[in-house]
Amino acid sequence: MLDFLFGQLVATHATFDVVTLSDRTTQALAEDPWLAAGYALLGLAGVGGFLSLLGMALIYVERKVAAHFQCRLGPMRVGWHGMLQSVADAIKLLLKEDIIPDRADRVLFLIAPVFSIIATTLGLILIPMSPSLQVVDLNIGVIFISAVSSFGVLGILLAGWSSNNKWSLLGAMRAGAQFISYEISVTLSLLVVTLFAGSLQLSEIVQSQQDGWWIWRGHIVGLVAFFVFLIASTAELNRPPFDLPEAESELTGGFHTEYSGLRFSFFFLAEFINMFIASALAATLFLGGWMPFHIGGLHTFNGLMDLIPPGLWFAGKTTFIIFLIMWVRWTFPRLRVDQLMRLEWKFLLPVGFINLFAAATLVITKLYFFPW
Amino acid sequence: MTDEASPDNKQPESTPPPAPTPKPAPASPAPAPQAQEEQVEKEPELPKLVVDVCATIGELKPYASESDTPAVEVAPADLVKSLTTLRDNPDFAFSMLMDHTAIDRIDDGQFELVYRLYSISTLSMLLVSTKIPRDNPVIPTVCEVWDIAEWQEREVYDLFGVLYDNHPDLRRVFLEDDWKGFPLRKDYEDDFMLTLDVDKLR
Amino acid sequence: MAVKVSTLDERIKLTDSADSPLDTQEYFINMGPQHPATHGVLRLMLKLDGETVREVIPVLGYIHRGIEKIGEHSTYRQFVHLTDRCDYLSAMMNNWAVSLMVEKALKVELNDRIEYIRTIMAELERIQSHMLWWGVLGMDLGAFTPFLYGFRDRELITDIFEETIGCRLTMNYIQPGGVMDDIHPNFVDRVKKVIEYAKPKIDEYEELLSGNVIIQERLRNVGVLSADKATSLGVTGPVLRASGVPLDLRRVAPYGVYDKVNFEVAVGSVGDCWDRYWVRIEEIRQSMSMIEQLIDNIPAGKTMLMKPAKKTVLPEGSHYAQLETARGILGIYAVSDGVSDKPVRIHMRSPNYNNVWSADEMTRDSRIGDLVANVSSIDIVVPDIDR
Amino acid sequence: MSYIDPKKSSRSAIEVGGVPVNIVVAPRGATGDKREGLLTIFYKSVKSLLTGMKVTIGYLVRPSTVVTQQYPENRETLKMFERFRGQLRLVKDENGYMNCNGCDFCEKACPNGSIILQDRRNSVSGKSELERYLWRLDSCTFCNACIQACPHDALEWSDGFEAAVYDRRLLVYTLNDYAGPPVNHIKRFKKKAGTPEDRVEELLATMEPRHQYGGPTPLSGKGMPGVPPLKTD
Amino acid sequence: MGLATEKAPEYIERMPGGSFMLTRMDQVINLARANSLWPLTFGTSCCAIEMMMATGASRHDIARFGAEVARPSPRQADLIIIAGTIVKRMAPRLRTLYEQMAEPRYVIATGACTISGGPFIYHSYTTIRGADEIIPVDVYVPGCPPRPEALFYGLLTLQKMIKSGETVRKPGIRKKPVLSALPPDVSMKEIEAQMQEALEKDSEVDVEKTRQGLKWPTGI
Repeated sequence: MLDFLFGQLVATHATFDVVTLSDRTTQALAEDPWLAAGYALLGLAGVGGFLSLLGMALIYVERKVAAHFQCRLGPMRVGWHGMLQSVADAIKLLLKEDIIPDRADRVLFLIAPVFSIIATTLGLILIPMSPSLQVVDLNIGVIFISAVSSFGVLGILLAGWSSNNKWSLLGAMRAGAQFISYEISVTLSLLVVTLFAGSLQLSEIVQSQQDGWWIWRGHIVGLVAFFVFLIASTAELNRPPFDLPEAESELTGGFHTEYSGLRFSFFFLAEFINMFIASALAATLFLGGWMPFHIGGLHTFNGLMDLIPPGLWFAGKTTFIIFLIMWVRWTFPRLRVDQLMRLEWKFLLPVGFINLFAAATLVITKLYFFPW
Repeated sequence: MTDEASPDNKQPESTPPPAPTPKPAPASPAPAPQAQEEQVEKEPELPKLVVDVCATIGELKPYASESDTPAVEVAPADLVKSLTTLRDNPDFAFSMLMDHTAIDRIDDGQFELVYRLYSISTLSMLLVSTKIPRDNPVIPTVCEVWDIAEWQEREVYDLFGVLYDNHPDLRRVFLEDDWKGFPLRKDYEDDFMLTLDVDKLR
Repeated sequence: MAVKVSTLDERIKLTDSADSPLDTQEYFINMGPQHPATHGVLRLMLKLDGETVREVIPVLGYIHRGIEKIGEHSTYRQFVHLTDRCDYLSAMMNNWAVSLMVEKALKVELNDRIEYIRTIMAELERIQSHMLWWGVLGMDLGAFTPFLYGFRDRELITDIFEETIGCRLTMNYIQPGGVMDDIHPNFVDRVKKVIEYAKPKIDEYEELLSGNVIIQERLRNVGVLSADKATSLGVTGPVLRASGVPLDLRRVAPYGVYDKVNFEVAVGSVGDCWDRYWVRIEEIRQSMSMIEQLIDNIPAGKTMLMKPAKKTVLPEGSHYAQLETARGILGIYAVSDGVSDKPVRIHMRSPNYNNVWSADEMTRDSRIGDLVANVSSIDIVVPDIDR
Repeated sequence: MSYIDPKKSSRSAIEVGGVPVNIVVAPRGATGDKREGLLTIFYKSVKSLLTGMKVTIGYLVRPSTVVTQQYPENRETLKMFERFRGQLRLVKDENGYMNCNGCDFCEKACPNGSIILQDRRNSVSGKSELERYLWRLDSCTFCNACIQACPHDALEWSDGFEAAVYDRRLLVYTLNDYAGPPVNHIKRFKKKAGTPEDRVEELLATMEPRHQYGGPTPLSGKGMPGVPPLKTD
Repeated sequence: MGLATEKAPEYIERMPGGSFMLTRMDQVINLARANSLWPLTFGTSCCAIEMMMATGASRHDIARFGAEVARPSPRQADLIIIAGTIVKRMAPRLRTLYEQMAEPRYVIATGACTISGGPFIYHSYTTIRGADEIIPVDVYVPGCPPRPEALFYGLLTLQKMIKSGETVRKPGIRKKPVLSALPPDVSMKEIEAQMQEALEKDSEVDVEKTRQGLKWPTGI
């Protein structure tokens, strides 16, 4: 069972074997159906538990980090240094009265948060956290993630529409416009990496970085794509400085203004899980995912790096990007809605396109391999 | 002011039970003596600004009562015209309507409306006062002269019930639209309002 | 009666102009009275066309407490403590305005100690007010951290107040005839320490917000108020100065000891949010330099020249005094009958009441986000508008 | 589109209404010929963003900058300023006698009737004295007017700020521990020539204890027309 | 959601011997609620600044209590800290805000204006004399404005109340009688008499008895 955490540690870095949970299930199905059922159950429970635990942890971390950015302490009184603060919040939200406004469109109002959380969960199962910690490894992984994350905005739109509140509607419309715009940039920067790696499968993209991560192996192109991805996906996440759909000082909470209790917590949770997915994706595509820090050719060095388990590499990289996003959030003011659009259509989109062409050129000329 | 007759010098222990008076009690309605003397001295001389303004604009007269700023009076009918001149005349250039409010002179049956003009170029201030009857409080608006007048007049309407002719948007500003009465009038009555009567509290 | 009185419902009626199906329809939306961006209970009716604000109609009165009516039933000394509750961020200056009015009317000559203390206190109050405004502006524009930095530094100034006065916000300190208490023995040291601490912090503010390109984009050429329009709208204070009119009563009509200190009046050139922003930041610096000039030279003397328990009767007639608060010119207008120790009429010419109406002029045909920036850059305190 | 350097303000001296005024004019972005190129602006913009991030990370990595005081935990060490206006109390001497003789000055000075005094005539000395000193903490504005007006230094502030309660009526305090003569009445009565000891005893016997929460709220609102009442249990 | 917790105590009583877990559960729920009070961003005047000092400012930092998540929408808030004067025009809005909140909801009234009308009790034609005439108030924090520490003490008082089982309160129903919100068959006078009685009972002291254990010395 240890290989779940460490992968199959081998001396030469070239042979990480990718075994996903779905693979295990399929294999086991032939031999022992009970084992297969066990794996499937493990996957379900794992994803569900991971989802809520991760959400609570991220919320706690965000509150603590924000507090220390601001010279204060943050939650201190529930558990040691407020560790259980998120638990208290979760219990409270769970047991809070559930209000459905009188004039709201009842059905849509009820399913909107479920949309959000489902989209999030679907994204989560594709992330390769270590060679053997991945639920499904689709061969069109990148496209799939991109597709299901767009699904989430449907939830937001529905929430805004069904609340029968002008602020909510305004927020939802903003979210829709923002999401559609920035999705282009995200896809463009994803394409750069798929061009480099020659695959849409996330595990293969990770494998392709065994001589170096795309962020530096792709010359400037990889770096630019990384930053474009980071900016655009922050915008997709509705995180400050792009939090216009829920801008507190403008729209009093935007699309989720009318939501209370558990349903509100779905949105809350989805927001933080989405942040994790975006960070994990950035880490996977540009920073090598679970792939240790390798420099092509330096076998001793690479071997040393392999001693650190891939799961830790993944966690470290993701944490770093999450921290980056939080850091940006607690520093910058928000953009105005037209500036947001201008940033996308006049800056990020041209940059993305040029970058894609440059990437294509690099791939054709094989310059990107950069072997030293 | 001086410090004579401080309560410290009295013997407050000997206060009578019902309502001990705090001090030698100027129960007689008389203002402080110094102030009275100064008023007598001040009255004859008029500030230069008032003289100038009255000389230029015929409708204006020096202010009849006491004021610490240069003040003039005008009839309601001439108000807009003279205020426009005061604003446009480069000698005065009262480009700012600092303040506009009303005083309820209930004994005279009049509202006194006060326009406080301020000139940024000469840094002088002029008080223009006009009086309208209490039972028919209508006066032309000066919205055309200064933009802010629109809202200052709305405030006066809200609290005093002065009606402004030709005002573009005359409605209450602080109180609800269906509020009865005008609270800053002296004869305003309200069940909701409580009066502080120290003796009654016991 | 020929004069027509309208109501709010009539005012917000939409003109149905959607003739062709391609026309967009305007709609009204309510911002406030409970809204994070309206700084209390200001209510703004917005006529929107999509995201574009066509008209802003401030609806006031959600904290109208009838202070002028209460003032007619209280003595001047009691009225001072009511002014604390109007513009609570310029409480010192409000107190000072009433005191100034009473002292002018009674021709009380104050000694230098009182004037020095008052000036230093007022400038400290101005600094803390601007610091708070800076933080709140950051929060309104979506940056939460400046809010806390502003509050963190402001807290040190409230400590100064608390040490000398015992209160942090509504102090009732400057009284007709002097100040309530003499300054605390630690006062001078503490003020010096705070100024020393706060100076680099202002640079840090600039690094964090002023220099930030997003803030500049959010503020520049947003909510332009021309000098003519500003004068006609009667706005005062930093808002007027940002439009390029260097009207600062501290300089042009000095009271207190402002004629003994050197300082520069910060003005803008365009009258947009950026100018208003920068003017306030510069005013913090100027206030600090003023305090530095004054703090070592506080002369000795009595701190209260009028007996508090003595009946204060103003001479008959109208009395007016004005001064520059953190938000503009505050005028106290009192009419006395010469007999009673209570005024016949007392009126506050509050800077915020005049300033708030410029929001419409600034915001027309811009975005909701700009509205938030505009309202924030006017720096309103709602209880002072409503009184 | 340009970048404004907030430090680049310009200074000049002008005259307003005959008064010389030194002004500082707010910086604006470079325009016209001095306009910067796009790359310069981009560079400056990115730099400005990074500067901001440097400031915030500076606080994160230095835990010593945390200024938080943890109130309930630091309760033992928490010290208010000596002039802090926490709660009003009557000054008592070391024997527990108060200075206040119920002279009413504070009640008159109070702007909103937060102080309500009842006095009575002492049956022994025949002097007026305090019966009950009601202080409405629920409406007190801590304006210090009472203390300022008091001719006997009978009032002072204490630093207790923990006064939160579940019921508003508990915020009406009786400040005096007893109803009876103040300390200087007693002193004077004793000094009066030929006062026998039992007369003093008799005077002291007129003192009656008073409980802290001493009276009904003297004022209760009348509700508000237009707002329907809430249901009660 | 609200329904389940409202019904919970009844189940507990019906379960012979099995109530332990649910009571424990109840305690946990109360603890969670007490430690996760998200306030509504609502402030009308001066007290709001001190409230912001408490909630926002780093020096005091209400985040330690888990209460820094100020929600602009009443739907997601648990707690209104009424900070500042409530006037007639605002009162219906305050009621609306309260009604929009989801149960369980708590109210803290800070400052003199909110508790009683403060400096504006007399001669004011708009000020409501006490926010408890509009909505039920759980904790009163006096002061003008109260220090942040005083507000924290109020918050702790509220937490104490929640922990001791105030979780189950029917929506819209207030516990304490307030003069304006009388049931139809009770007259104002009765309530006043009750109050008088209660308070007099509270302050009733046996003079003779107290004199025997005299606090102050008889000699001087």
